[in-house]
Amino acid sequence: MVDQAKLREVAREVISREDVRLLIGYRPGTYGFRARPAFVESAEQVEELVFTPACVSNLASYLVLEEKPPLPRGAEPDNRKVAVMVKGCDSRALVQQMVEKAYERDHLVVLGIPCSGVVDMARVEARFPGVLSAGSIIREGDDFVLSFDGKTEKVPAAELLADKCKRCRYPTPLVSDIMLDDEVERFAEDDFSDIAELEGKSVEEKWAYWAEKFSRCIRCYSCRNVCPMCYCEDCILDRLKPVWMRRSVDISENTAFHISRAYHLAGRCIQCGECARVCPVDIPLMELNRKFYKDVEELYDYEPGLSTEATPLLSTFSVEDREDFIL
Amino acid sequence: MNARPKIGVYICHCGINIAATVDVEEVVRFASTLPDVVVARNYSYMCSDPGQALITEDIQNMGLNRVVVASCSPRMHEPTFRKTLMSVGLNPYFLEMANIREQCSWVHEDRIAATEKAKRLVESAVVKVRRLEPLEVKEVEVEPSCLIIGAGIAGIQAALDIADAGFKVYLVEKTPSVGGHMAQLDKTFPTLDCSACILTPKMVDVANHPNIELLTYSQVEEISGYVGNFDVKVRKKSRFVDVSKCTGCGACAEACRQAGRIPSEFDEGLGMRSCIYLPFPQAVPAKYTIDKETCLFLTRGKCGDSPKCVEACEAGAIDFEMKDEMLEFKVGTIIVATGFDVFDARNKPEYGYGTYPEVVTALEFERLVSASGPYGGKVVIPQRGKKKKKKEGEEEEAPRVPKNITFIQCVGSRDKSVGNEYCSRVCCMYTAKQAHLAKDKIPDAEITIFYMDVRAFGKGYEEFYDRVRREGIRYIRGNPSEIFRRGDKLVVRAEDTLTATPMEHETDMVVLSVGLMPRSDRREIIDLLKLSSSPDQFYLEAHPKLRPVDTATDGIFLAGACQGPKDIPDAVGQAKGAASAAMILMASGKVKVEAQTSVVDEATCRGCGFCVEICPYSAIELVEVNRMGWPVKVARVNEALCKGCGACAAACLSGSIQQRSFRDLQILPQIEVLGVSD
Amino acid sequence: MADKILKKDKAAEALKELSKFRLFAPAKSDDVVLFRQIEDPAEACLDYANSTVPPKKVVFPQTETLFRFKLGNPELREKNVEEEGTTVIFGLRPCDARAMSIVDNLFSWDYEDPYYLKRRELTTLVGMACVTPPSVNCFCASVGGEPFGTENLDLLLVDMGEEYLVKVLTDKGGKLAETIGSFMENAPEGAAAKAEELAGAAREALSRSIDTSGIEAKLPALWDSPLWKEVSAACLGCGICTYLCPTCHCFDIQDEVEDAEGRRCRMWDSCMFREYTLHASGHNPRPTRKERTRNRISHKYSYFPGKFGVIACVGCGRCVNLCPVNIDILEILGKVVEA
Amino acid sequence: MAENTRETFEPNIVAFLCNWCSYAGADLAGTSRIHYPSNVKVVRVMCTGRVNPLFVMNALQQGADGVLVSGCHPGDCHYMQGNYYARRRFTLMRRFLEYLGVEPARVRMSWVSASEGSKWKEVVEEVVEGVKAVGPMDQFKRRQLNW
Repeated sequence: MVDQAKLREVAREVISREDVRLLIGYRPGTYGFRARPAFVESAEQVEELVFTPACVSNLASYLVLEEKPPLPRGAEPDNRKVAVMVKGCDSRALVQQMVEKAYERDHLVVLGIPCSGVVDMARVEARFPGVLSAGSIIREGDDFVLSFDGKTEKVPAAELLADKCKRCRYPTPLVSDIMLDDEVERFAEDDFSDIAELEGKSVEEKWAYWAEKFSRCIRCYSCRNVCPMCYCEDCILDRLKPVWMRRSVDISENTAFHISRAYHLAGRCIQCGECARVCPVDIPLMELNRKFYKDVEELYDYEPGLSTEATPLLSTFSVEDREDFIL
Repeated sequence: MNARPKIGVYICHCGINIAATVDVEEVVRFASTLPDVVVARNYSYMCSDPGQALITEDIQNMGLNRVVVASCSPRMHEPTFRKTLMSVGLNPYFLEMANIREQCSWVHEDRIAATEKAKRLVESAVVKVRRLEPLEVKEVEVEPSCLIIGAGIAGIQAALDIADAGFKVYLVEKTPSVGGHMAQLDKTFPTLDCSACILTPKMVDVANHPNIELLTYSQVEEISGYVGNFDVKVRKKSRFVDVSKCTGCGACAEACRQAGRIPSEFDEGLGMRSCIYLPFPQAVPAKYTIDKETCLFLTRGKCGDSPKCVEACEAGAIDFEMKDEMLEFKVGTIIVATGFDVFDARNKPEYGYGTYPEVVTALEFERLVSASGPYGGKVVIPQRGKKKKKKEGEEEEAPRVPKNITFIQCVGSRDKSVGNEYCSRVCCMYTAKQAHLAKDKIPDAEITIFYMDVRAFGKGYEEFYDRVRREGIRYIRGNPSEIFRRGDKLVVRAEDTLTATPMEHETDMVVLSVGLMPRSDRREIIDLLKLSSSPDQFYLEAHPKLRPVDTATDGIFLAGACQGPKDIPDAVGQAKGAASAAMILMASGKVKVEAQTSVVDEATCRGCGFCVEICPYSAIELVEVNRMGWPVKVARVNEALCKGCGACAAACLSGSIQQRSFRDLQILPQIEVLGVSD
Repeated sequence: MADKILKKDKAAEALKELSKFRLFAPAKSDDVVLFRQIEDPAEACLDYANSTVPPKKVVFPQTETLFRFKLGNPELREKNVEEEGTTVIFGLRPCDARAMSIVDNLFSWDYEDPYYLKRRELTTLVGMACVTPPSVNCFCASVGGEPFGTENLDLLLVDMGEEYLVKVLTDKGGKLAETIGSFMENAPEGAAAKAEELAGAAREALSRSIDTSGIEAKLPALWDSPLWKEVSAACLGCGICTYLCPTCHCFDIQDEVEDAEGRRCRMWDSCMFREYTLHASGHNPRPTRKERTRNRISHKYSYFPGKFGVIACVGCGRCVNLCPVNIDILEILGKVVEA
Repeated sequence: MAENTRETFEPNIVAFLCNWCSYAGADLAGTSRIHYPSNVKVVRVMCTGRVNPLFVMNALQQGADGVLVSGCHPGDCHYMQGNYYARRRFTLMRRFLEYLGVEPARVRMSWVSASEGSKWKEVVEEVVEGVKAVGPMDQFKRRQLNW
């Protein structure tokens, strides 16, 4: 586990640099076991920084989420670097953002956090409901140790681990300037059996499954907004000219929304799982993204977010691409 | 542009072509109910002058600002109606066509269903035209030069015409000499002109013409750009002979250790050459070439103590260190004149070609009967595989002169079993000519021709065919099933279909009238120029009747047999046509470029570069712009390079790059209309 | 009418009877509880914390057609809400019922919204008292509500263990109670007292609170405060806090046209979306999430009380529970108080 | 609209055809008077590369029972690469829609050249038959302008 003192020390050094304007990390949340993003602009703020298995957010999203309202005449944009803490999965978002030319590598100071897994907060809160006061979660071997209200509980990690971590291929950041801990060896494999299982159902069963999920959608767009790869200036979902899908919230438009969202992430989703995590009505969005991920890997031997030198999947082709369904 | 759309819908009967299947009146009634449709009319032929006048009058009198024509395919008359709009000052891109003929009335039988479909297609056109925008047709300069690929008779003729008109020509030929297949022929039908006599002067002309840069033994490697501005890369293959020094004396070929051992391509392998060679005596340029596939020095690094050719060459022209040379130049137009291959008779094994030396192909027969050929113009049974050059003192075995010669037509033509459905157009006549020549050389020979039909359609052809028949040549209607040996004779088994008599015909020699095939290396050109092929695998013209020398790509034209089998007059005629088409562009000096190009909304582009990566024409680049004080990268389109495919538009996640006339805003309403089930 | 008792084993039958109306009740969809129209009592899940999406969607649907039209035809076909018929929302939490009375202010202010008001009129609200707080972030008592609150409810059910105590609060509630009268019995003596006891305990169990006095007046003065940047820094700009808020009521009007026919509809909108205030000119008076967050809080705790005398927040805790990045309205209010 | 039974069901299919090959091939079917079912309605685009896979979603949503995208054979694209891009996009989209429960028979793709008028007929027949076999699209079709 990351040494919290070292983390703060590194953060202090980084934010003290003249060429760094902002450091994005984590701090404890407002209640219970939660942790939340922290935006550090001065050395005084580093004391609140933490990294624990409760640090679920993918902070890479904030690199592309920043709004740029019109600058007053004569004002110069602050082009100094942004420092960001990333876990293995999050780091792939940085790579993919760079593949898509969101910024140059030297715009960033990357604080890499080799990660042995974060919790699924819903599982934690279901297991320990009603905890208001600040609780802590640390990893000890194969267990999570939770301390709250003067008590300490040990829970086997597998019971609280986020699903994405149970199949994490890249626990150690693929890009980093300062690695905050020793490299974590790959501890899980991903065979996409969850997707294969769904694929094996009949079309009727599949539609029944998805119709149920999509009908719950309230189109809050949290899945889109939290996604580190969704950062168009003007999303087609918001456009009125033309209307790609209507604002109506019904099974047809909701389905169209989910098809569009998932398709736009084909060959781009880096499996941080944020969309599924934030969905208030528990739509298993990663099962959509992972279908594309699985097909893209099988058909084109392509995994996004691994190399900044990669060509975007759908901006390229091979003459040999499979076409067995084409008449 | 922002004026409220006032749409006129014009529905064509096309005589009964549309009206017989589609209830035109009903479509008019329906169209007139659609939003923004001010007028809907029908007329027997919208494309006729009075039909077009209906449109122009309505535009002028009713203030229409959008027009839908429901008629034939836009591929047919879109240009016509665009001009109609333009003639009264309306932007030509305010037109949308509904294809209710080719894709409706001609393919459906049920009147009700066809009418319903026509209504939907019209509605789809209406919703699209409502959202169309005026486009500006821009012009680019045309480089006054032409690349011609292939220097057979078609390429030569096109080159001479263009060069004579004062434009620069780059004539690229793959082999060491110009001339192509025509140079191999002895006489030409029906006039019996000596092929070399009429061709050679033109060959010399292309070599000497001040406007022609002749690049023999060269290959086009890369072509990029667009009409008027093609960038060409040509590989000038090394001849290992310095052409500026070579006098063409031939001493080197005489001296070559392999002299007389290498089959001559020009003589169809019946004659032999050296590794260093001139393809044929009249070759242009008259410069020797070392064949690096067979040259001992080049393949093994050793040729005796030293290469004999080097010793023999007084001019010191041979240079084994010579490298391929890359040339780069710009042209405005391109003519493809790559010609044909002949059918490989081994693909009809029942005729025994390759097994029996007495079975020859027609092209081999041309070489036999040619005075410059390997047998000095004697019609004999060639001695295949035997070295012509005998050792001193050894007795020459004289080649056998056939007394009975049989020709078989349509070998590899009109034959589905070998995948060639088409007629090769030249075989009937060259067979008649060859029969005549054989009779001329061996007056007492018995000559028989097996045929399916005789097609003597050209000027003077029927007369020639008649003349040959009267010379005592026997025509038997029947397609032989096999050829086999019996003693020292060959037996042709066939059925005389006119008398329904099975027969076995004994003969000394068989000549197979092989057909013309698309070149085996046609893929190279297809990949270079993105040409399409027709089902017979010859290159596809833009329109079989009205644009026979054009290709789908502006500025690229076809000449000669690469487009389909042709005899010499047709090839020359088409070459002149292609030359003229190219010269129109070069003479006007300007050409209109695609108006339906892509355009970027820089306010929403996020600069991801997907479109840049995807554009096959490198027409898009990322540039830095100032967005409300912030420097951001956005895509920008070079409209002269953009060909309007729209691949970028489908790749853009935010819809920030759009193809004009095919914007999402214009296509989505079409989908909405067409998607609705009736 | 006197208090009644509905035995839990009779609840299904009572629901069955109520399902002759348009009956909405909490139901589980996977692990998510939502108010759904119920036909089979087995679908209902009365033993729940709170629904993820508040029942406001029954009277203020996320998407609703106002009228249909044909291009070029002046005649409109208006939606007749009356046709929807009697509607029952069964088992909603007192805070969510109270939220509707807050939203009523808006829809009956300078313009009486016929769609919303008609639906409210047709709807009977059957509450379910919060014997234990549905979430750790409940703070209804700080904003004028309580776990056993009866405001705006027609009936209130109190889970007494084996049975529900049914308090009849209005005539409308009384009429509804009559339709299921045969499944109920009179409440025994002492039931009301026991319920009072439970109510007191429930109030005690609320773990979070905020002193709201003075916030309304203070907020306008904090317009330029740096606290807005600080509290909004992590905001993703999604619609969770507003869409799941029982008092948020912003909507957008869209025409959906197909061919020559179309409908005008009203659909939820969120002030947390960039497009919400985006002008056609491209100008956006609330250009960043900072301004939007400030507006959300100010609207609930200052503008709305300024206009209608009531805070537009019922302390249900949904925005805190479900915010993906733990933006906590109580923390923000605390900073406002401190500032 | 009368309730469709499997027997009387006439599917509505929206096709996106590239101008240079498939649209020309469909025109050739016309000039050759090759008859085929009238269920397919064509949107002409310059290249299959222009066809956004989300168009498929839109068409199905709007009520089309099937969608066909047809372009030049590999290697023959007038714009060199458009059909290759389209092939990737539609391969993925088709598999994805199947994963959601949309029968793959509803999402088809073909290569039809300018000279393949008769192939166009065969493609249309095959697509229509395929969609007939799976019946009307009802998964996420827009319930048109319902209240």
